[in-house]
Amino acid sequence: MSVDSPIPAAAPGPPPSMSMDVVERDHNRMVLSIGPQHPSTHGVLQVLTEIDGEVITRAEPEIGYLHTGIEKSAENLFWTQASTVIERMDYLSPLSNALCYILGVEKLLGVTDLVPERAQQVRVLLCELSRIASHCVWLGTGGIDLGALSGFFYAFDLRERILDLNELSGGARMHPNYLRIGGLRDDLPAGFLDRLDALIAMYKPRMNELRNLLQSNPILQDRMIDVGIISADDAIAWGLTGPCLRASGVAYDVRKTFPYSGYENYDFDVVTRTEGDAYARFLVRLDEMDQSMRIIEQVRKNLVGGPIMADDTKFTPPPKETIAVSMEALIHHFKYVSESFRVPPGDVYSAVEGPRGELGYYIVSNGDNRPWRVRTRPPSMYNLQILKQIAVGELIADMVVMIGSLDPVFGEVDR
Amino acid sequence: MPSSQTPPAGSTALDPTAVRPAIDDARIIRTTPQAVRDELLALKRDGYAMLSDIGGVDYLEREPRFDVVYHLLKFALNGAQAARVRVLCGVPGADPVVPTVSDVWPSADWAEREIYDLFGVSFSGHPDLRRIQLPVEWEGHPLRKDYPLRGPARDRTPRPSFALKSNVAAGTPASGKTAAALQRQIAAARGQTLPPDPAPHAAEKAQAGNTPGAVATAGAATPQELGAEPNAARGRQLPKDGSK
Amino acid sequence: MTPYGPVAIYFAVALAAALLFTGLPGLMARRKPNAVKSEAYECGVEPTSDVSGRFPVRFYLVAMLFVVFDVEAASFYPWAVQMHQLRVFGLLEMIVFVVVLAIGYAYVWKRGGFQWR
Amino acid sequence: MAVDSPGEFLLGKVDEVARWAQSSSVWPLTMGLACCAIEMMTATAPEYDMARLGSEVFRASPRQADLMIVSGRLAQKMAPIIKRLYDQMADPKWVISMGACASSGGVFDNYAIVQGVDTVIPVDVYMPGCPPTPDGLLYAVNLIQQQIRQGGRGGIFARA
Repeated sequence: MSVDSPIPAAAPGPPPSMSMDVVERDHNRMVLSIGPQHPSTHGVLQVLTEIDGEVITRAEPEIGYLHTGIEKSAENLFWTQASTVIERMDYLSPLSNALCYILGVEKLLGVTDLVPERAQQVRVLLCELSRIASHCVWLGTGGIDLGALSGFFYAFDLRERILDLNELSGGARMHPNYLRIGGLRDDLPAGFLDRLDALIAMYKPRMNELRNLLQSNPILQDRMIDVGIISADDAIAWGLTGPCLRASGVAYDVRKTFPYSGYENYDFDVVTRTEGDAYARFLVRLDEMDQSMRIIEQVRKNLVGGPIMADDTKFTPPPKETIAVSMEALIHHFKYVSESFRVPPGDVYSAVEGPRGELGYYIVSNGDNRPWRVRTRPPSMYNLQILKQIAVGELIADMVVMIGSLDPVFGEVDR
Repeated sequence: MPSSQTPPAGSTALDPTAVRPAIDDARIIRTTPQAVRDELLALKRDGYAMLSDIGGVDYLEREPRFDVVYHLLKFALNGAQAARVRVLCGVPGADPVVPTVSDVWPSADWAEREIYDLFGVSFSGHPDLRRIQLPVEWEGHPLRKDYPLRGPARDRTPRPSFALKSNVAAGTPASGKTAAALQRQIAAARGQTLPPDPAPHAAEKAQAGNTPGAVATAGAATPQELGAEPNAARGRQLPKDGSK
Repeated sequence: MTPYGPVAIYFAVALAAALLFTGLPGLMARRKPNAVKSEAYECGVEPTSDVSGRFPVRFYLVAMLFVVFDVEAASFYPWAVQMHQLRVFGLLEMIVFVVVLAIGYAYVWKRGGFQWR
Repeated sequence: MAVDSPGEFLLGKVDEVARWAQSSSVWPLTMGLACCAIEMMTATAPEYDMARLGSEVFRASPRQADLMIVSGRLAQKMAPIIKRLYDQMADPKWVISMGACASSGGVFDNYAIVQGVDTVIPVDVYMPGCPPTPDGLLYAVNLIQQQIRQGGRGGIFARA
C-alpha cells in the first residue's frame, strides 16, 4: 500500500459529518470552516461559521472528532480499572474525574464515611492543585490566542511545579491514577511536603507576575471586554456551570452547595462577577486560582496522619506487606486483582466541582463486578454549546476569544 | 472478597431505583414518555431552574428497555434550599421516541442528539436531530448493550498479540550499536538470517534509494533485509471492505 | 565609475539573490503531487465554499486607508535621513504634511471608517 | 561518507549539506488531538524547550510543516482528516506517532479509536507512553533528525 494510496476501506470514505445543508447559504454568504485542525480551537473543534464580511451571522459547532467511546470502554472494565479510562476524559485535571467517579462508587458501596481523614485531605489537596494546573493551561493558551506568548511560559512553568508534585505522589505527571475506591493507592512520599511548601511559597509572586502581565494589559482588555456576553438566565438555560456560570452572577459551586470529601471544613469564598463577558470569566478563573491556593494552605496546615485506605477488606486490597506472609491475604489479593469486587445494584449521581464546572457521574450497577453504565455530565460540552448563541453578531477574531474563554476540553466534550 | 461471593443480584432486567441503597443524592421520579414533558415543566415551575444533564441507559432485557434520565438542579437562591431531582423515563425498545425538551432548555439540544446518536432513542420535535459524536455514515448505536465493544467490523478479529511491526527505535541511538544488535536479535527471532554486519557505507547507499513510506530503521541493518514493507501493510490486516 | 555604480551593483546582487532563493528550490525540490495536495487547505476538511462570492466593500475601504497612512509613514524615512541638512525648513514642511493627513485621519475616525461594524 | 563514483562527489556533498540543514529545523504541524497534545505544548515550554532542537515553530498550515506529530488518540471521525492533512503536507515529510493511543489504540481498544495511526499514514517514529513525557518527545524529534541526516526518506534531492 503506497504512501499516497486512498484511505484504507476501514476509514469511512465519504466526508465526515460536516454536511453542507447544516448551514444553508442565503445570498452567497461565505461559509468558513474553523476546522478540526486550527491553532486556536483548543482542540479538535470544527465551527461551521457563515460570515458576512467579518461579522458572523451563524455558527454551528461540530464536535465528535475526539470521540473515544470512554463510556463503552468503562462498561467492560472492572470497577477499579474503569477509573483509568475515566481519568483520560478531562486530561487537564484527571484527578477530579477520578475523584468524582470514586465518590460515586463509594456512595453505592455505602462506605463514604469509612474513607480515612488523611485520604480525604490528600484528595482535596490534589484536586485543588489540578484545578490550578488546568487554569494555568487555560491562561497560557488563552494568552497565545491574543498574542501574549510570554504569559504561556510563566503559566506553564507554574504548572510544571504542580506536575512535579503529581509525579512525586502518583508516579505520573498527568494521569497519576493515585486515587482508589476507599482511599489512596499509597501514602505521600517523604519529599512531598517540602516540595508543596516550595510551591506555596512560589505561588504568590508568580501569580502577581501573571496578573501584572495579563490582567491589566490594555490589549487583552480591549479584546475581552464586552465579547461573548452571557446573561444569568441564558447561562442557566444553556446549562453552564463553573467559572462561566459564576462570571454571569450565579453563585453556584458544588464544593459549597453539595460539599464532598471534607470540603465543608475549609473556608474559601465563591468568586462571582456580573458582567458575564470574556473578561469576567478571565477574572473569575484568576481569583479562583487564589481561592484554591487558600484551600491548599489550610490542608497543608492541618494535615493529619493515620491510614490512607479504608480497612474493610470487601473492596480494598490487603496491605502489600501481608501478602508475602499470610495465605488468605494472597488469595484475597489475587481475587481482588483478577475478579475485582461486586457493588450492590442501584444507581447514583455524584458531582464534583471540576475546573470547567459541575462534573457529574451517573453510575448504574447491576451487582456485577463491572459498572453497568457510567454516564458523564460533561461541563465542557454544555459550556461550549452556548457558542451557537453568543457567536452571532461578533467578529471572526472574537470567535477565538470566546472559545478560549469557555475553556472546553475535547476529551470531555467528545468522551 | 471471600470466594463464596454470591452471583450478581440483579440480572440485566433491573430497575436501579427500586433496589438502590439509601443514598441521599437526589429525589427520584419515574415517568413514561407521555408524561415526562409535563413532569419536567412542573418541576421547572417548582424552582428546578437548570436541566443539568440528560443521560441514556440501556437495560437489555427489561421491558421499557431504555432509561432516559433527566437531572435537574434547584439553586440555593433567595432562601430556597439547593436540591437535585432525577426523572427516569422508561422508553420501550421497539420504537424509542421521547418528546424533546430542547425548546424549554436549550442545553438539551446536544444532550438529546448524543442519546439519539449513541442509543438510537429519537426525540420528537427536536429541531436538528442528527449524529453528533460519530461520523454521519456510521451504522448502529454503540452504547447499546448488544453492540460489540470493538465495533462490528473488528468484533471477530482476535485481539492482536504481537503485531509484526518492527518496534525498533527508528533511529540510531548515539552509540549506534544497540539498534543493530536489537535488529539482529529480532531478525533471529523471526528466523531470518541477517548478513554479517554490513559495512556502514553499503547500508547508507542501500538506504539512500529505499522506497518512500518504508520505515527507515537507520541502524546498520537496512529495511530490505528485515523484509519491512510500508507500515500500513505491516500492521494488522484490516478487513478489506471494512463492513464484514 | 559613475556615483550611482554601487547602487546598480546593490540592485543586481539583490535581484540575483532573489532569483536564486526562489528559483533554486523550484528546480531542485522534490515534487510528489497528488490529488489532495493540490486542493485548497481548509483546516483539514473538504473546501466548503467557492471563494468567488462578492466581498463586502468594507475590505476595500480598510485597504485604501491602510495604503494612505502607510505611504505617509514611509515618506518620513527620506526626511529623517536628511533631517540635519534640511533643518527648520524640512521640519516645517513635514509638520504641514502631517497636519494635512491628521485632518483626514480625524475625519475618518469621526465618520467611523475604522469601526468594522 | 565514502563515495563510489567521482560523479557522485558533488551531488553527495550538496545532498548531505541539504540534509543537515533540513534536519536542524524540522517544523512540526500544529495538530494536537488529546492528552499528548498538552505534553507536546509543555515540550515547547521553558522547562523542556524544544527550541533547542529547532522545532519550536509550530506551523499552523500543513504547507509549511515538515513533521506531523500525531499527539493523542485518533477517532474514526478524525481519520480522513489526518489522512488529508498528511497528503497536503509538502514533501519530504515525517511523522511521529506520539503516545500509546496513536501508536496502537492504547487503552481504548474499542469501536471509536483507530487502532494505530500507521493504518492511515506511514509513521517514522513510534513513542511509547501515556502520555510520553516531554523529554520523550525531544528524544523522538532527535530520532527524526538522525533519520533525516541519514536520508531516511531518500534525502532532499533523491529522485525517488
